[in-house]
Amino acid sequence: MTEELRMDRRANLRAMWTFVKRDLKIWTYFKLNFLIDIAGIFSNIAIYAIIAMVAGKAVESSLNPFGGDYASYVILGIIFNEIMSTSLSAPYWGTMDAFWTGRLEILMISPISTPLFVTGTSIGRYVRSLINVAFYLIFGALLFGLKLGGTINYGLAILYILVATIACTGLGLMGASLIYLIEARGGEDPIRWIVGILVGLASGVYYPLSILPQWMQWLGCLIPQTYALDAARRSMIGEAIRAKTLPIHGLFSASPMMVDMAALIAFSLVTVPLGWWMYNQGVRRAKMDGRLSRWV
Amino acid sequence: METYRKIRRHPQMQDYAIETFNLSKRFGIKPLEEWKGWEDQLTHLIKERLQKKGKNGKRETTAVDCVNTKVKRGEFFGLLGPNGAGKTTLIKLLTCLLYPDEGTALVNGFDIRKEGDKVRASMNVIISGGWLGFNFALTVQQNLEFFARIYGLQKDLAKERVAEVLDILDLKDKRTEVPLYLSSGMRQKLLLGKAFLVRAPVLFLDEPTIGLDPRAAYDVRDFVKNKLNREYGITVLMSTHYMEEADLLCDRVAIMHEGKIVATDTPEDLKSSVKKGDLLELKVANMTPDLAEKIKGLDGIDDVVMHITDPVSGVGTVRVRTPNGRKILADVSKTIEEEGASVKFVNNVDPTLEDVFINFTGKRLRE
Amino acid sequence: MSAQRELASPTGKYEVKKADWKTMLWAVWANFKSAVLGWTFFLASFVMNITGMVVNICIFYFLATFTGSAMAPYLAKYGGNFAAYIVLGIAFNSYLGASLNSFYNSYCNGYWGCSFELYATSPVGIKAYMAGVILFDYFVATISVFLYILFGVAVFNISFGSGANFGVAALAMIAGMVAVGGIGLVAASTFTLLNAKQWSNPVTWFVNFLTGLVSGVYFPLEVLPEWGRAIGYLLPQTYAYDAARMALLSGATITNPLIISDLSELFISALITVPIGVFLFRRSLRKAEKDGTLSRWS
Amino acid sequence: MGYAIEVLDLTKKFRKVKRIPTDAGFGEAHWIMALGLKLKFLKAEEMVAVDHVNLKVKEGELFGLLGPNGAGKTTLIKCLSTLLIPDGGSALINGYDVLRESDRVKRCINLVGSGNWIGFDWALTVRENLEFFANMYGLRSGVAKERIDEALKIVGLKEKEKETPSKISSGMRQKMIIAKGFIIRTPIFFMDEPTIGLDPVSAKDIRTYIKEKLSEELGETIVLTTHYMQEAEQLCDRIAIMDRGKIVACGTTRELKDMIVRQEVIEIEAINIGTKLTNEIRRIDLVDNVANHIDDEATLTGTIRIHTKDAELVLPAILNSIERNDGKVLHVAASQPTLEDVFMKLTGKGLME
Repeated sequence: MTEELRMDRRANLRAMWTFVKRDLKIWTYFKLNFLIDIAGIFSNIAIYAIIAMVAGKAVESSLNPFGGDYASYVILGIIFNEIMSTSLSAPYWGTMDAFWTGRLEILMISPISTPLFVTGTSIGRYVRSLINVAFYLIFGALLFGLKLGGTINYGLAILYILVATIACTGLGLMGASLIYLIEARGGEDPIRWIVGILVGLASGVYYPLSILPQWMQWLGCLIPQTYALDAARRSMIGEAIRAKTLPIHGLFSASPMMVDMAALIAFSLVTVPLGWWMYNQGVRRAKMDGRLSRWV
Repeated sequence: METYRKIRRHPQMQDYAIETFNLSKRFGIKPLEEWKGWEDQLTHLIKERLQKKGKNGKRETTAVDCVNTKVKRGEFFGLLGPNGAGKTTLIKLLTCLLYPDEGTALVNGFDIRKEGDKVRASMNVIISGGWLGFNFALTVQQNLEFFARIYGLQKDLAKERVAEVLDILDLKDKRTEVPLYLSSGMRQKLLLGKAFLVRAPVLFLDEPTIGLDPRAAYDVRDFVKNKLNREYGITVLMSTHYMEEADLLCDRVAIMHEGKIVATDTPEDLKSSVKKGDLLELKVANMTPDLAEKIKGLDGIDDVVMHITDPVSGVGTVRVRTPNGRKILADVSKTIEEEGASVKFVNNVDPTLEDVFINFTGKRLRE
Repeated sequence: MSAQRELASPTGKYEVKKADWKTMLWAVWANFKSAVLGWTFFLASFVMNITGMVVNICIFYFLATFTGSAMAPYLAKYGGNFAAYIVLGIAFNSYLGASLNSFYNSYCNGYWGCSFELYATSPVGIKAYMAGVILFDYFVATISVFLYILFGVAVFNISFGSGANFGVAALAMIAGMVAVGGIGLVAASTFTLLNAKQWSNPVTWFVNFLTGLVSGVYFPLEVLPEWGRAIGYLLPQTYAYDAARMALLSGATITNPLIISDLSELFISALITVPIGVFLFRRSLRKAEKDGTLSRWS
Repeated sequence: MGYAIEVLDLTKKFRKVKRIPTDAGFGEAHWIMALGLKLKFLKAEEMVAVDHVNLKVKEGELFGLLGPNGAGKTTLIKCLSTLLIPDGGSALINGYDVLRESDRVKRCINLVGSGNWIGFDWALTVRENLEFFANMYGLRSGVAKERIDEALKIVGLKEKEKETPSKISSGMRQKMIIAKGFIIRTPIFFMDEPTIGLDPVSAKDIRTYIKEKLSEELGETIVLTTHYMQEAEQLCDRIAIMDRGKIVACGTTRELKDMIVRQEVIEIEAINIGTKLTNEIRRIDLVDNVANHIDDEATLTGTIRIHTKDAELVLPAILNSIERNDGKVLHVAASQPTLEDVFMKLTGKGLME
């Protein structure tokens, strides 16, 4: 008659697919939304690219390790940052979305496991950011002179970005856990906020760290993005692989690329388990004082 | 004061607080969907244009269909109907949230088409689920005071009125909470509080006691009926799903179905209108299976339903439907005695307002 | 019944009156206050907002110092300092941005927050609500502008040119706010007319898109190609920024022909946009009443 | 026959910060409040939502949970459905402990909330929403399809299945929530005010479905909270009444009614009623007071009003005595206490006449 619910592998896969389908459906719900996003991408690139075009030769000297072309430098910076910031914010927004629509409780009593819940609610955003990246590349290459010259090593760049993405996901999980722990529901959580500030100011998305005062450069070394951007840019457009661009490079005799990779791996090893632990703690805490649902 | 003078200017309106003249409201077959974005809307409009060239005029659903009803001044008027019958739309029209397609209505003597601001000034309304509109940063008390002031009460008067309302709805201990932290019942109370603050001549209540526990509901009904309606003579138009509530409070009840008002009368008359004969309910001990036939044998019996709850001691109920219970009751009980069974309990079941409701809307809903 | 009617006959016991201007003003003020309260309610996100503004300005400051030398030749009439140019640009933009978005945003707030259904049935009506929220938007804009200028002067020691002419700058900004406000009204009317309920509407989006690129917020129009400049000259923002910058950075006076031309351009565009905006907004309100999109409950 | 739900003095306290009347600055910034608590410029008050509740629900039972707003009904249900971690006591759902074996518990419970736990997507149609949840609960697509069809038919949303929730009325949204509950057939089913805001006709359909299909045919154990006394009276096998976190009464409707001291009135309209009869009736025990007034002197026709503790017990005796005095009963009307009276009595405030 009545049956206990079971979630075998096929059921889990089906659930995951349902999540993806739902996110894409919502995204494509507004037909022109797609075009609007693309236009946003365009203007986002254009502002910096135009400044870069004007700046041109004047800034070449400080960009030597990265091939000296500011337009390519800034556009690649934006692209890499897009990927990493997505993985930074996806878990947070996934949980928030479920929370504000009141779906959180219903999913919590459904037999799906917590990892499935987290990945399911955030996976759609990864898909979207990949599509955005494609458009960034297209615009950059066609309109704004993104030069992918020099000793190109795509594999290496992608590897670095992947590791960095993992590290960022860990940070993202920590941020998401704060929804429960300190009720950071205003659309910003302290961790993502601080990291975001550092990324904007001192990770070298828009300008090389060399123009910053020393202490800010050191601040930049506190977040994975800095290393990822540095290494990925070198492998995409870099020539002088051995030039030390981050203050931390000076401390080690190993090649900067090695240092970057080591740093990124270290970050992932710390952030991912920590983030996971915090998230579970958060859920537990929320169940303690009954704040899973929007209204107590 | 002002309302008073305005009413004088409409002498014919003297004793009608609300009066509708075949009021009608239609919505497009697909009403604007709030989730749809503007881009969809553009394509939608273009499509419509093209279709219009093909077949002229677009199909519509009629939410309120030629409603003519008069609510006397100081009357407690009930509005019953299934979900989506157009009750809320009607109230929306009367509160100037909607603009009618045809006909018009006079609320407190003001035309809802032309004198919207005066209508607003002469009525108060609670909206189901409108609690979100309260400021989430203000406490319950601050919110209520805020609205009291908006309705033009002076500061001190507002304060005492809020205190009174908090007392009635016993929200006192929740005074310093913010709406976000209230339970659903409490939020409903908050809405009611807003409606009770000010003594406007006309009061619209859209499912006032939904989600309230019987105790709170009792207090609310008591206040609305005795204080607002009886003492202050405020005209109340209430839509509800609780039949007992309507039966208890309303002087007259209108039953709405598919946008039309299918019946308007006092609860008693409505009930007697659906009452076909009497229904005797007898609880009988150690009864025999053929008892039903025996009773059917008597003359003047339409129908007998027998239902044994406890086969061992033969305890069960016998429901006898008959044109006139007074004539038949004695014979029935005698027959039962003769069968060796014993009558434990007798009751004459009278139809409730729920029976009326189902009679007017139920069958049609089934199809 | 007769006894009841006797009781019920209006004896002046009823309190509600048509809202007089005092109540109106009070309602607007109270709304503004509670909007501010709401802003500070989530203290954490409030702090984050403020710092976000600051960070934003810092990024562009560094960018400006990084590329300043190359940009200088284009900035002759603004005193040649790219940092100052860009800081002011962002400050001004937050102001005109407010007057572009606030009408639409306040409408969205009222609709999705279910405030309209409480206000539309109250004597003051929804205009009081919207006015309060709009006031709040300008309040926030003012704070951010203050922050920007403060940072610019204190931290990055941006020097306003000899005898910065604040009067003219203020005049230019006010004229700009009026002209852009007209567009804002048009944007608000799309909420009902085009059913743009999802916090984004074609008008605001498109104007913002152009403003960022071709109205000279981040870089002077001179660096743009011919067609880009042509588009820029269609936007009122362009003139407002131009005039305000000249006034502040190179102390241009009201008699300066460039300033005069800018201001006159602004007045003309205001004359065009405001009447259109008002007309469309009224129509949208009437339409909202007709198909009942003034409130969500259904 | 085992117990589907066993609750052993379950306790849940909420530690809430006492707000300063002007609420600015605090709000949901919980960590600031925590700080305030540390620094002693805020004091926390403990609100006991569920207070040492003991409860046993048999398998296949339809159990009602009544109580005023804020009595802790919803909190109790959340505790039992692993959405809240209780502070004290324990609970077994289908033999699994809600604390230690919460995963197993999740597999055998189903919950229908009301109002604010909707959790539907405004972009998806009614059907797509239901399919979404069917997948979340791991139903095979075939099964899901037929169940969804059935559920939509029961709640009467079949023709609305292509609409998005924003286009259907609030009552229909409630129906949608109920439909979601009906597509899952777990041994235990929690319902929190299921028929709130529904019109009598559809409410009737849903009640009959719950009673006949779910409870009697499938044998689900159903725990149901409601403010609608008639609903509880006609549905529930047993009823518990909660007030201020405690269970103040538990039993069948009949037992509950017996708990309150009653004053019932029987009105008998009969022919040939004399003072002799009245005296005889007055002598029957449990009868407090008898008053008769005669409309027609000739045939001694009139009505007798009898005040008694329990109408059902005394009525046969009365009828007998009328028979013996060769009277003829025309009309009997007896006022019996409703569950509402019980509720009023037990939750503090008596019915004020």
